[in-house]
Amino acid sequence: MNLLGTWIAAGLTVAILSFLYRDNPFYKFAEHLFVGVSAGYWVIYIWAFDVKPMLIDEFLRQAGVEKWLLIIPAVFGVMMLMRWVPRTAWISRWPISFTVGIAAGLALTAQVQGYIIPQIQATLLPLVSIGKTTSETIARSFNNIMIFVGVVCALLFFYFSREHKGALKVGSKVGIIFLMIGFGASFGYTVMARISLLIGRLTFLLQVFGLR
Amino acid sequence: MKREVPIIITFLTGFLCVIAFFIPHPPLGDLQQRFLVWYAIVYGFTMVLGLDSLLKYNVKKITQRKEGWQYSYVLLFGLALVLVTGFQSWLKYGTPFELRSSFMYCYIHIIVPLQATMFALLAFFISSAAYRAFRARTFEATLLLVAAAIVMLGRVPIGKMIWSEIPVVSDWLLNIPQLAAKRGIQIGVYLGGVVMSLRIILGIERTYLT
Amino acid sequence: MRILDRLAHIDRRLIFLTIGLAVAIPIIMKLKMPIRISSEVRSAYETIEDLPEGSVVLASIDYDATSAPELTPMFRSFLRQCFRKKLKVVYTGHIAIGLPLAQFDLDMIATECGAVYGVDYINLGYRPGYTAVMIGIGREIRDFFAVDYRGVPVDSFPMMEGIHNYGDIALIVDFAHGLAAEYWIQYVVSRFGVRMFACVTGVMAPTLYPYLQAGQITGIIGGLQGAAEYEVLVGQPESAAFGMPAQSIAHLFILAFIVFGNIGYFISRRKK
Amino acid sequence: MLQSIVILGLLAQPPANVIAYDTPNDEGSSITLMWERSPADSGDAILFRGYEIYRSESATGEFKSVGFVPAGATRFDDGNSEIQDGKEYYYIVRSVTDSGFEDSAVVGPVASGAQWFNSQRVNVLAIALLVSLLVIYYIRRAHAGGRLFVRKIAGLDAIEDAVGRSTEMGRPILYSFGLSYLNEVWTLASLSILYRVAQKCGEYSTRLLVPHYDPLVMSAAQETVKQAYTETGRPDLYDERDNPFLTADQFGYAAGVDGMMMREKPGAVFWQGYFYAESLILAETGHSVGAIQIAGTTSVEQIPFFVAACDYTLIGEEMYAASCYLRPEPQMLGSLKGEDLTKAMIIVFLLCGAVLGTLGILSEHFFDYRGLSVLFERIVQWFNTF
Repeated sequence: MNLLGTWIAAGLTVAILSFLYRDNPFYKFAEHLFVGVSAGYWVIYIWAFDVKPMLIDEFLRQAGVEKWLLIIPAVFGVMMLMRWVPRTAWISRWPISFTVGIAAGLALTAQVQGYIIPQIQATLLPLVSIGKTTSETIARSFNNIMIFVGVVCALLFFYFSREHKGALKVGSKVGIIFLMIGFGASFGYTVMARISLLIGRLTFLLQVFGLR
Repeated sequence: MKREVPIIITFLTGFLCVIAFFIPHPPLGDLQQRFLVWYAIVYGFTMVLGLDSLLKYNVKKITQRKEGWQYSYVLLFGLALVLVTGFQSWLKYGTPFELRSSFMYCYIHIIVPLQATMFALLAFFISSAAYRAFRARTFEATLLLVAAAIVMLGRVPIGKMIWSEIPVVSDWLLNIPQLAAKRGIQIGVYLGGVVMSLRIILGIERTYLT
Repeated sequence: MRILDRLAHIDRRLIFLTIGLAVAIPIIMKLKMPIRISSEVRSAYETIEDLPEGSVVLASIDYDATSAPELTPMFRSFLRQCFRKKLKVVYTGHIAIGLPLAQFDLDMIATECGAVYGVDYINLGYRPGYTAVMIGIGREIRDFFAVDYRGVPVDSFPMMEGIHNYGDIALIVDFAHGLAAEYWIQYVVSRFGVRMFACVTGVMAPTLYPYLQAGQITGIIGGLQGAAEYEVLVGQPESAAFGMPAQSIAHLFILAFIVFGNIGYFISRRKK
Repeated sequence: MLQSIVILGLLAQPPANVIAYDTPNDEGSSITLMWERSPADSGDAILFRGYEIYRSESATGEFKSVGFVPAGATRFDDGNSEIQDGKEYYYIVRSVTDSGFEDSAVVGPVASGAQWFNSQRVNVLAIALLVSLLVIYYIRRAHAGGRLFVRKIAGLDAIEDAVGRSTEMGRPILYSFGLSYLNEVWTLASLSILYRVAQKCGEYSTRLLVPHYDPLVMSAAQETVKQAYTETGRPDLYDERDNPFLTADQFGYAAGVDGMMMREKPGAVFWQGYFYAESLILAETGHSVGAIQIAGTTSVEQIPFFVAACDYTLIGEEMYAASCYLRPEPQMLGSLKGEDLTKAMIIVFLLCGAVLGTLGILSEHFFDYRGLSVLFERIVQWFNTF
């Protein structure tokens, strides 16, 4: 049974890889199978991890007010599915606005507390930093200056309320330099990630064919 | 009813989450927790919504015999296969996630290789894209190229074999200028996020209601 | 000149073939290369080393098969380090389709290290809701996870006694291929003051450096190289460390292609 | 016998200076205890196990264990629903070794309570309020018709050129939102840019293809294109088949758009929205069919591919600014202005911080004066989140 599974997996792997030659029925088959299978997974997941433990089991377990309050999310959930019928689709706006409201409320404070404040704090750096040796002092100060200049100039690049002339122009030009280095680093890392995925797949295939 | 109620719901829930953050006094914490649990339940339902457009689209494709309609059968077959094995495993083991179950069998032998290989294709595309598109056309593009090359060498063992300082330079690039750039971009992006949340809570932003 | 011209117009299928071989041959030949440890990975490793025995670590599985080659070795090394140090692991996640994948590793490494389910580790499974779940379990885990992934009440397991919220969790380790790591930092680390480090794909790693410098996380394990370094630190080099030679060779070829492309570009520009 | 008791006593010396207080910034039902380590506690759990905490409702009454912390700890939060706010409690902290224990003096009485404001989050409130007020102010001003300036963005002129060139070559234009959904900011920005592109296409009578990933975005885009054509007096140009839904699958969508590009050979391609790993497949194909490509996205991870393969790339917020420039809608414009001003304040603040910090270090190093450093440290501390 496991051997069969391994060959199914290997077959599907090859079917997808065949896209490299050109688009073909094998690839199309695998692609559509993937979309169908992953959609099916959602249904099982929502049942096993959402509806059953959080609604049905809780409803059976709880008593009194707690029990009946669970009706509210259940009704919201059903309202969500009303979207499937065009005439009742508007009812789904209620639960959607509930989820959107919660997400927005949580995000508002989280982004300030979790990003903006700590990142401003981390950029509040003295431009000189005295180390044990002169070369350490120079290196540390240089790094502090680079972080400070980089952040400020990148922010200047995204400043739109004024024509970029004079000092603003110079600042935003420096900003672009930092941005490009940043994007380059991301690109390098992304290349690495993509190759790693191929390594993973090829290792699997080579193992199936007994070459590793 | 169709427009006002949703805007009121959004305002109340969003505002509650904001003030419960600042005011620890009861009953705000309890109320927020209850809302979060409900959110988790309702959120689950939103994720099956996509199923509807998927099914509609493919059934239409089959009935109208559009180009490639045969593949829509493959898609529906995949969907049915997972549903059947899922519930069969659930009946047999009490959970679909028993590692021996037919559901997990489908998972490990169908979904994992398909997903993984889809992404492995990118390794090839990135190579050919790098070859064809990454040209030192301008000063900026050149900077990007050089930084990318240093990181690509610095993050693999062979970089150190070529020149022992390459990893040092690549670490510095990542830790100093790269960091500064990302911070500069992200402060702006997250300010945008904060403002979007505010607009939603205040009901200025209503596109999600269409 | 004709050779250079030809280098500037390589067919893409030839590139595909070259990259395929550049990856496959080192794997078949089982090449080995020394791994250099970077400071981000070392500090992540030491975060766990510094925890007292019996501390609870929350592992969040926020990846799926699309990035398994990078993240699976990290997750395995993490489990080995935790179980050997007698730490307790709570397993949950937000990418539903990835959780069963890592569950195979969880059960495998637990058996290898003699860890017992319900005593040394627990698999809570998944709940939809993402950030709402992250914030909600900061108050009480049971409000969301009254039962484990099989539907068994969590209170029936000895290890969950006394674990209620982030106050009882010494460290969060996130295994992420997307925005999850940033969500954990923004919604949980800052709000509840928990320590955390992130194991992420190469694509996501650069984004996390600002958090590291700001002290919001204690380390980054990024991409296959990070995974290999972590494997070496934990003392059990496996798939990541063995993949690095293939990675190296492939990078060299890609760089060569970029150089060829640019040579061709400059020649054609000069002709104009 | 006597000797061993003395030794045990030494080993288990009690913790000193135990204090108990209402846990701050919480919703009540919690009391915090702090103490200094027992002299026997070297942080090593082998000899010295840790501290057991006992609570009682009276100083002399029955104490019951409420928790245990390992060696090295100096703090315990007794957060428990048993604790009633306003009621007085007494505590004992007990040192526990393998062979014995020793109790601290009884501390108390202490009562818990709930707070009305989390004073640790003052900084979050301040910054959230600042941003909110600025944005609301500018949105109102934009609504009232106040003129708000947005600078010119490189690449926007290229829209006209690109459409013009495509027309000359007799090729269509392709516009993609990537994997965007309707409730996202970039989708709104992209709709504004699409409006402008569609207007230009209307003027030049060029075909505009917009393949879709999300059905909701599709209906919004169809409306936008229709409206733009109507406004340029060419409603006849609109064809719903040029605005098709492809599939809601990432690679399926990429393959679909790829196929469309290979068949139709567009003269210009616009990538405006949110993109994931498929970005490079799309941009490379666009490049290979020889189209002018103009990209705009906030997905930082994907920008490098667009920068490399496209002729113009609107980076991050530049895309929002571009949409405001092309179609100044009050909400977007007001938000952009508010964010801009916040950024300006952050820049000024960072500058002042850097100057103060630098002067602090220098004055400390050369004149042994610590005043400035202390002030700088205080400012940095204000940003602590926990």
